[in-house]
Parts: sequence; structure tokens; C-alpha cells
Amino acid sequence: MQVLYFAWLRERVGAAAEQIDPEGATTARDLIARLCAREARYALAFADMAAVRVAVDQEMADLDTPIIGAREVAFFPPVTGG
Amino acid sequence: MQVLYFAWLRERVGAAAEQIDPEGATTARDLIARLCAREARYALAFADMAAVRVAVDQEMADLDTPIIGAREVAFFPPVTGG
Amino acid sequence: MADAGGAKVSVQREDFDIGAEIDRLTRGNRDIGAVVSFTGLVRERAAAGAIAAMELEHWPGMTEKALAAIVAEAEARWPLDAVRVIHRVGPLAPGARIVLVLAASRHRAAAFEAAEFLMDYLKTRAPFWKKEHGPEGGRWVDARDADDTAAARWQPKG
Amino acid sequence: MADAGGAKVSVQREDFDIGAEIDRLTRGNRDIGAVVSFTGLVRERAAAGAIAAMELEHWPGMTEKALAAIVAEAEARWPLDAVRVIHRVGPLAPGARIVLVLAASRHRAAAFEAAEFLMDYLKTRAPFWKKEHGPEGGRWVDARDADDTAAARWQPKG
Repeated sequence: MQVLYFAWLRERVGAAAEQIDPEGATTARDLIARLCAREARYALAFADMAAVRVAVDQEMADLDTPIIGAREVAFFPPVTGG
Repeated sequence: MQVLYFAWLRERVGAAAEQIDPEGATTARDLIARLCAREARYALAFADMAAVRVAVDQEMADLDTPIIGAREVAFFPPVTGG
Repeated sequence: MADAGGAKVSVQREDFDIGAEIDRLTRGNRDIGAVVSFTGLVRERAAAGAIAAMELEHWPGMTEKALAAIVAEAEARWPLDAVRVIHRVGPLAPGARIVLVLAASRHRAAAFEAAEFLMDYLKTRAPFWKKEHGPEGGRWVDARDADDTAAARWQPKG
Repeated sequence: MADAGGAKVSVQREDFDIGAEIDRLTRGNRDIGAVVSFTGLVRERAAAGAIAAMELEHWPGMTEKALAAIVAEAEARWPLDAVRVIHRVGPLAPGARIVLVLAASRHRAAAFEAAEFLMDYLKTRAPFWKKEHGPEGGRWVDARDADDTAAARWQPKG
């Protein structure tokens, strides 16, 4: 599964995109929990879950949206364009 | 007293500006009544009083505003700029 | 609160350059975060059919005074960094620009509201009159109730 | 309902020319009576002090899709003759233009409302992130509650 990170999530994870084995994670929240358990950089990046937004296969989603079968999951902070 | 007319009031009166002796008229409404009694072109111009707006000495006014001592009275239809 | 210089209000026969006016308004003021422009154009299809030309009559002297009063009112109501109003007079062809209103502020809410207010008050308080010329001759444009309604929303309630 | 041609949405590093964009949008359509533009600029004074530069990050591909969806929603809600959205990305200096939104319609109410809607939705739904660079280093801009409030007013009540 392709996982994307933007803005300070990208900086803290240290990557804009990664191929990640979801290891059976069923939701975005579940995937984050597995990543945080795996490496400290994820625990740092996802320390404030209230500031984390999710898109699954380029559709805006929430942390409890199912990700089984998804090709791409993106994590990013609230948007600040305009 | 200087009297100004704009838009279709100007066209119907046949003048943009006139020096008029107010003959003791105390309000704009009173002045109009005297003009209408004087010549048919005024009666035509002021036939629809609901569509007549007034300014006295370049301040927006209404038909019953006193005009005694005024230097200038202007008559015009509702504005349509912009 | 003041703009960098130049007139805030112009009544003129000549066309205007929207981009150049915005540049002039914002140049040198890096506190401005938002600029809203409104441009009014002569529509070819009027209430009474296609028009060949429009004539804008105004009251020289009084027009500028009325526009300046409307600008002052907007500046009193919103935290504006700059304001600009240009209104053309004389003959105008379909598609021609009639009016430009610009409002610049730190944030967009004030700029949007001030620009709408300026247009609503200009439409109902500035002494301009439009005459449309079509195949059946000239016709003075009627005032729209919708414009009075729009202007009334800025009055204190109650 | 369609504009005369050309993209409705652009995400680009280059600056844009507001006057030229308005001309392109209105050319050949003499039913347009009102054009509203919103231009967003980089403010020098940010929440954390003076900034030397701003960096605009976005999500290529998804950004254009999000903006196109916002434009389609505006076109469904208001009788628009033309719409245009340009958003810059990459490094931007204080005073630089960031975003342009244009809405053209027969009358001004639709043009004003659509432009405000486009900005409110763009601010809360399009994947852009601003990073300010100042004397104390880089700082990601926080989302503003006021933007969520502004966007919420376009949702159905109740």
C-alpha cells in the first residue's frame, strides 16, 4: 500500500511517500497504531491525532474509514491554502 | 433659485438647469405644484411623484423638506448606476 | 488605514485597467492579505431586448461627493487597508466596463463585505442614471427593488 | 454556463495577471454584468512575527481534483457564466499573489456569493499547506477556526 505524508507529517515521518505493508490493518487509525509501534518517527508524527486528516484512494475520509484493499492512504494536517 | 433636472425629468422639462423664482414656495412639493400650474411640460415631468427624488443644496432630501433660502434644488428619478 | 496615495474615487469617461488599479492599491503595503474587486459590465440583453449602446448620465460634483461619503462609511465599518471606486460616464457599448470597486484588507471577510457594501450603496445612493439605446429608441433604466433590498441589509436592525 | 474556453483550475508556480484573466473570462460573453475577483497575498506580518518567505506545499493531482469539485459545486449553486481558480505553489515572497478566484454572472449577488463560497471551500478543502520562514526558522501555519466557521455557513441548516 502506498502511504503519503504532507507538511509537518511528511517532515516528522521523514518521507513524502512509502510502500507499507498494512499487516492486516483494517482502518487508518489501525494503520497508524501499527506504524507507531514500529518506529519512533511515526509515534512523533502522529502524537496529536486531532491534527491528522486522512484520504483513502484520494477521497477525504476519517480515521475509522476502512482501508482494506485501498491502493493509497494519505495523512496530512488541516489544510491552510488560499 | 437654481433648479436642476436629471435623466427623464431633464428630458421632459426640456432643461438641465433653470433659474426659477420660487414665488414663496416653502417645500420641494410646493415648488413642484407651482411649476406644474405654470407650464404643461412640468405637469408632464412631475406626473408620477412617486418616481421623483429631491436634493436641496446637494443634500438628499424629501418632497417636504423646506427650501426657503436654498440656493439649489435638484429633481431626479431613482438612481440606476453601478 | 489610508491607501498609498492617489484618488479613492474617480468619475471618468475613460476605461480603466483592473490589474493596474489593484497593483497601485496594494503596492508597498505588505499587511494586505486580501483584495476583492467588483467589475460591472454593460449587458447586451436588457429587460427590453438587445441594446446597441448605453448612456451614463451623472451629476458632476455631487457624484464624487456621494461616492466619497460611501467610501468613508465603508472605512468606518471595516478595517480596510485601501479602497478604490471608479465609475464611467458617457456612452458605453455592450461588454464595456462601467464600474470598478476594490477593497483591500488583512483578511478576506472584511474585503468581501466592504466591496458588497460599496456596490449596494453606490447602486442606491450615487447620482447616476442609465439610458439604454435599442432598436426601438432610448429607454431609461428602471431602479430595481432588489437593489433597495440589498442596500437595506446594511442598516441597523430593529 | 461554460466559459469561453481554457482551464477553470490551475495550480502553478508562476504568477498570474488578474486583468488578463478577467479579460479572458468575459471576452465574447455580453450577458455577463458582474465579475468578482478575490486575490490572496502573502502578508509580511504573520502570527509569529515578520516572515521572509512562505512555502506553499500541495498534493499534485489531488489538488486539481479538489479545486474542480469546488468549482462544480459553485456552478451548481449559482447561475455563473464563468469561473476561474488559480493557486500558486512553491516559494513566495511577502507581497506575492497566492490565489485568484473569479466569478462572473449576470447580476452581482451571484458573483459575490460564488466567489466567497469558492474561497471558503478552497481554504478548508483543497490540499495546500503553508510554511512560513522567519528569523526563527520555519513554521507550519495553523488552520484557522474562522475558516471552518466561514465554510460552515454554506451547509444546509438543521
